[in-house]
Amino acid sequence: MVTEELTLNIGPSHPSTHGVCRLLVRLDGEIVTHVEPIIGHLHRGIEKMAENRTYLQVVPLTDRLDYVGSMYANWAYCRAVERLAGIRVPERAEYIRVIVCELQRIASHMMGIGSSAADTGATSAFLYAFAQRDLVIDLFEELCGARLTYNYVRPGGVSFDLPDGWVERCRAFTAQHPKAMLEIDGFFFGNAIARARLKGVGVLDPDAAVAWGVSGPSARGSGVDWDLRRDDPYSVYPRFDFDVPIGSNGDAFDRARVRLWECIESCRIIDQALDQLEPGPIMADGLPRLLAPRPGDAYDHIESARGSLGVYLVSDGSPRPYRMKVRSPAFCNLAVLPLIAVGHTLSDLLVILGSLDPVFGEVDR
Amino acid sequence: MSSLLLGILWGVAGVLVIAGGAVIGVWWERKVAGHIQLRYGPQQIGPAGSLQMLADVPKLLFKEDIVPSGADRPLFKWAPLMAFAPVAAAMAVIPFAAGWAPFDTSVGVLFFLAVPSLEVVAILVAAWAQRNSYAAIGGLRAASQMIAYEVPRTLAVAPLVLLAGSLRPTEVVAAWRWWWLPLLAIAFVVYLIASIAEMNRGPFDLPEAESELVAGYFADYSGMRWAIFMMAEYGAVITASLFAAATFLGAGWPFSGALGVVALVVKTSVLVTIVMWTKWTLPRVRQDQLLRFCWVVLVPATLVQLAIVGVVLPWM
Amino acid sequence: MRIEELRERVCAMYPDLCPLFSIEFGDGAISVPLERVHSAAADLKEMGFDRLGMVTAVDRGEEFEIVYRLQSRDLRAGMFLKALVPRSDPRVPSMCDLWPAANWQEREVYDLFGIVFEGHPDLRRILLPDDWEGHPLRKDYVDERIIPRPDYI
Amino acid sequence: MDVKRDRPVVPASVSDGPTGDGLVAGARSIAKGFAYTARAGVSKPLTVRYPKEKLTVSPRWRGPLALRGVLGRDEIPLLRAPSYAYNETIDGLYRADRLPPCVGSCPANVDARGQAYLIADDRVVEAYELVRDRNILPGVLGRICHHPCESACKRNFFDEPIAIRPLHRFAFEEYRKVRHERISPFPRTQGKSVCIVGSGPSGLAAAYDLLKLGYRVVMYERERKPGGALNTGVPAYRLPREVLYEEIDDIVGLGLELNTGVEVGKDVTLPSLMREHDAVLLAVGLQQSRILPIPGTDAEGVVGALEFLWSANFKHEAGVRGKRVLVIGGGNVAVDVARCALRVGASEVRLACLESESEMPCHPWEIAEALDEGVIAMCSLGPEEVLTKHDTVVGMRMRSCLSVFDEMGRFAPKFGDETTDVPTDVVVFAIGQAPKIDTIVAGTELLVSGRGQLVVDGTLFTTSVPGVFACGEIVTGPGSAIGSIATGHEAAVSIHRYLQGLPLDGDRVARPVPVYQKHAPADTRGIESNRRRAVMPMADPEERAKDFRQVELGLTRQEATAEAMRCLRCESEVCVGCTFCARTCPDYAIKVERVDEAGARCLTRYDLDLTKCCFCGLCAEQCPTKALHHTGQYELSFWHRDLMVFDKGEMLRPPTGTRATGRDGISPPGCPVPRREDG
Repeated sequence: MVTEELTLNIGPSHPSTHGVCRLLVRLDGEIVTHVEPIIGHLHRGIEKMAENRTYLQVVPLTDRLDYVGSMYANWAYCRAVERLAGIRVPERAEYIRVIVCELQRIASHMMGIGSSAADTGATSAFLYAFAQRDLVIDLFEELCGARLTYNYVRPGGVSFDLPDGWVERCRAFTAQHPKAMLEIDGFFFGNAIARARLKGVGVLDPDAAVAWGVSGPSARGSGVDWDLRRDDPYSVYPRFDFDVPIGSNGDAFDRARVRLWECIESCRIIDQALDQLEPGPIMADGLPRLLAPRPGDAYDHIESARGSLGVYLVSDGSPRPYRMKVRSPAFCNLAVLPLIAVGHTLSDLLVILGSLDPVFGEVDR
Repeated sequence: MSSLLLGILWGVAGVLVIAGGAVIGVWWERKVAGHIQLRYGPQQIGPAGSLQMLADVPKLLFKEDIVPSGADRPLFKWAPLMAFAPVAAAMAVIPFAAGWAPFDTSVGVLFFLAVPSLEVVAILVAAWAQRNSYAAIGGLRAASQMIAYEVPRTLAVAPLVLLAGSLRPTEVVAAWRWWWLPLLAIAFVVYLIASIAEMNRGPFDLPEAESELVAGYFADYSGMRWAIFMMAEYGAVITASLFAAATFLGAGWPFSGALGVVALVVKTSVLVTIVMWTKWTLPRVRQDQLLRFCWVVLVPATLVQLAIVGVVLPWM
Repeated sequence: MRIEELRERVCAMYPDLCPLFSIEFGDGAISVPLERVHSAAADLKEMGFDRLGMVTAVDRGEEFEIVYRLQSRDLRAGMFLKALVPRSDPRVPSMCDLWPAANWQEREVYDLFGIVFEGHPDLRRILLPDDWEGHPLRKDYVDERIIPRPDYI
Repeated sequence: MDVKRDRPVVPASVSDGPTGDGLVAGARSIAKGFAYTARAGVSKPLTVRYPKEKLTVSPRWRGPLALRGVLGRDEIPLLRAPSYAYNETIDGLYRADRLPPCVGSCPANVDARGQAYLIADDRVVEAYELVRDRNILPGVLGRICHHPCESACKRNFFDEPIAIRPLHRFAFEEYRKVRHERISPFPRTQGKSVCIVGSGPSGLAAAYDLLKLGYRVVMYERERKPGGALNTGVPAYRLPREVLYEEIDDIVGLGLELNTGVEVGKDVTLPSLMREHDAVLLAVGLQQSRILPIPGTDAEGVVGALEFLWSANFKHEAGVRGKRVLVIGGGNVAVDVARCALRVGASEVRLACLESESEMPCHPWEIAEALDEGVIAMCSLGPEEVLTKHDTVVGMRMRSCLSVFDEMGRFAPKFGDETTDVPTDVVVFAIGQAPKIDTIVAGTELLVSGRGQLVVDGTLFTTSVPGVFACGEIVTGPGSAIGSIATGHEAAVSIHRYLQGLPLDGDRVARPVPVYQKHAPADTRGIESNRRRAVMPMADPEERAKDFRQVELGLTRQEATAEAMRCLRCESEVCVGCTFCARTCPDYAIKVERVDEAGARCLTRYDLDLTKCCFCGLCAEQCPTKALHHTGQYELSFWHRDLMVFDKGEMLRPPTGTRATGRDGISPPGCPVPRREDG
């Protein structure tokens, strides 16, 4: 029997490409024989734009990198600026940053788990995850007035102090969240169909994960025990006691479930941070509005919900960055897709893409 | 002449029942899905959003009827009706009460099993006519899935026929006794699962899997033609549930007369709700898992059921 | 690993390049001549830098500076590897044979800077459309669609 | 609920799910799924029912932009209140987040914003009188104040602070020309009289407030000229005495009965004053220099700072001509002594202090000026012994000091082993002052502590005897002139309440002390020179170190007006056209068309383009006056249908003109751009 390969363009506008990604797929029946992600549909040239803006003006741009986890890009950028300009961030601001970023991790992972569920057709599990995400977003709205692009972490600190009663509401959230996660765990990850769909799908070898620069939960699902919060500690993370969940099979199931357990661990970190939080300033003293760091280059990275998010800044001494480069984890993670998706069916391809949890604002920049 | 007129009348009535059922079904499904997902579902138009579909139907009617430029125009236009016709036809043989069906024929059960299967032709036609890769994949998935699930579905109905000793649906209803319920439990469950697969609903909605194929075999349909596909799907849900309620669950039992009709409607509604509940609970299976489930689980289960009935039969 | 320790190990490996190892803002960086960049990267990978975190370039006028960020889990350290590339003939050996991670990152640098990576398996534009003219992150890139900054800013 | 106890434990590997695989387990998991969705189906939904349950929006929600106020055309509120209600006004503003940082950080809450506004509006005399209400000696403080207001100025964020102190001085110079017309005695409406001992800044402040309230005020001063420490202590190169005497003359003109050359305790006694007057205020200050109890301090050539300054100021001769002088201490008084020593002819002046260079308690600009003039600073050295020969100073043994403060920030110096001998002829101790009140309180029941200090309530300024109050440095210890003035105001309020029979505290609002952060110098590169702070002209260091002429030469009228116009009028909700919003907008959504001429800060138009706005909120945060703010509209309309219509007056302007321009499209007063007739 002679068969002909079917070429299929998935995207750039498709329900399951998590943004505007185009997958050029060749199918033999339902089996994927070739896949090539074609990116750049959301390329806005943020790195070029940053060269034309002052250091403060770049912060809102970083919001728009990873729009599911704005706080991370804010923070990574601010850390690079602080390193470059030698700014010492007050302790309270560091704690607030940790708290909001762990909340952001929960919000972002809810998106990741939810999209894993939605890709397999479990729409309800998707919405159960999103209900939790909404609670986080409500906390953020109270904090900084925005629900998506926060512009909250600034060079030198954070833009607002915690409003009255926020700490209690945050504690109420972390109190109920692990339970909700365990329910989703039982409901979705325990479901026979979901397990059949996710297990053994898109297996990523740990060595390949390291070589391809995959980081974050996507790599930890493969058993790569690498978390910047623990292994290259920054900010006040050394003061917290938390575990890093690891998978062993490296399939879509492990990647998604690592995210789920990370949310529970994030709650632990948030509780400890709230316990240790003390009153104080939230912005570094004597910070000029027009930063002009001395010439040089600095790189700083943090563990975002997608992996190690780095910002490389070059200053020429003027008030504007000479060059800004964002090392986006989603970009590096996505590159591994052809490696792990070929040989699976079309249905699995989208599950695998979803399990890498790319956000195309960050991939394309 | 009068029988022809009566036939046309029954036909119109059947279409209206299916259309009305689809309208209510869509609203009900949205409410069920909403509450399962911690939402409210429609609630703006009418009490609890019950008139939502009255607003949606005119919208669909007035939408532009788009035919893709590369499509096979006649087939593209006729495919929705081809999908709808078998569902409407299947309505004809359903025994609404003991001894009464719109079209009471001696091979009614066979008719009910065979005619809705023709829908696969319509789906293939629609998929082919669109000249769309997604639709083609969806159509092919539908073909393999529907043909495969014919087998367990037919085998699940076979014990009924054995027990009743007749292929005439009204006689099946008349012969029904309450102890058939525990006896035919396996057949009932298999019938329900196979029917869900037959009507391409979650967790077996691979042909129209929205996260993979956007909308599958009706990806390029819009407006009323798309609505007819939806109507055919809801019609299939309703007819399959009606048939199950009438034959497996004893139609109007334990009542008779008007109360019996009410009981039938209630049973059907419960079955429809279970179908919806299933969709909003379970993830979608993959094509190979779907077929393996059919041959490895469902078909042996029906064979076991047949054996049980075979053991019981001499005692009757 | 502390940065001074790292510096000693790198210096032990490359005594001649030791003066080129600089520590700035708490990060180590070694600048090597372009022709040695690939062998240096291979040696550093041997030393334990198992991850290629980032490949990027900076427009330094007459030259491009190509910057590799290496990351090591075992050493718990990160460092820069830098080299200057002449603007007139921007050719750099590709790192794809050492780290597949370089694949897309080098495509991005090629796309935005026009630096050619020799030995790259699939050097095409990645972010911009294939028919795009110019390389936007070069400082001399002009595009009439870029709105000039208002004068009071 | 204890969360930590029932928190689940991370599995070693997440690969094993909650249930195993297999047909039975699979069926059970699916049944569990059905149970879960059924439970969710009957539970209360989480979403909000629109529109029955309206959503609330975070107060920090960033909506579209609106610009309030018209470039300098709106009157900004001047802080005017009777002295007894002033604190309340300030407190109210502070609570409403509407207190300008300069006012908040001034101990006496001088309305520096209003001063700048009035000077820019060419109402200099009014500005002087506004300032004098709180800072009773603007001309004096305009020369010597340590200006905490400037350290808090919001302009620090952007470039350099407003020159508030030089503006005080400028206002005085203008006022001086018309002062005879402006002074008339306050009407005496109260039948009671108050006696004030000491004519220093705190006493004068209390006198001014009490005169204004209608009391008779009698003041006694030991020296022949009034002014207290301003007269005896402050060197003349910083404060020409005629300025001080003129300003005190003005207060005398307002009704003060000033008796100079009368020493209380010797010429008159305190008990008799207490009998004569309804209340007595002790504002005697600190009269004694502290000298360390180390060997050799009784030798000839060891003097205290106050004595040294007194003779230097009045005799221009302190017996150090041609000699080497070593000043011990790192405060402002020590710097004054050192600079005076230069002026009275010392051949070499050294300054030795315990603190390191960055910790020196004196103001950085003071030590910088001293170093310019040739003073040699020796830091981190503690005095150990005065070296003497035949009872005459020949040098000083200094021990190195490792740290001055302990971890808690308390004064606890740690010394090293190293010692150095500094050869010198005169040692001046400028390590602080102490009160000397034994002769004054003789014959009264006033309590004096073991260390010779008067027992005073620090907030109400009452002493142990009803009707006797105290204020100034005798209460606070060595401090600034403006701090003393603040205590004078407070003491006057206490006296007023005492004389009116009101409870002394009661509903009285304590003086709020807002803490504003101090700023590092901003990057001023690329900032146009006409936006920079006016530079105070200074006398040449070589020349000025020779005599007691003034070092700071004062601003010209043009410079002062331009400087006043730099004021951002913080928290006034009036746009001043600083363009900081446009400068900070990352999307260039705020367009400013500006008339760019020398000295101009006149803007013609602000366009707020919401189609470009990304709602980052930076502009409104940057706005120093809070004139630019976010309105609660636009996206809110998605659920509040009644707000769907934009209020155009609040939001975007038509393309032909904006509210920021004003009705007639002209620029603010004082702007040297020709006005158009109509816009």
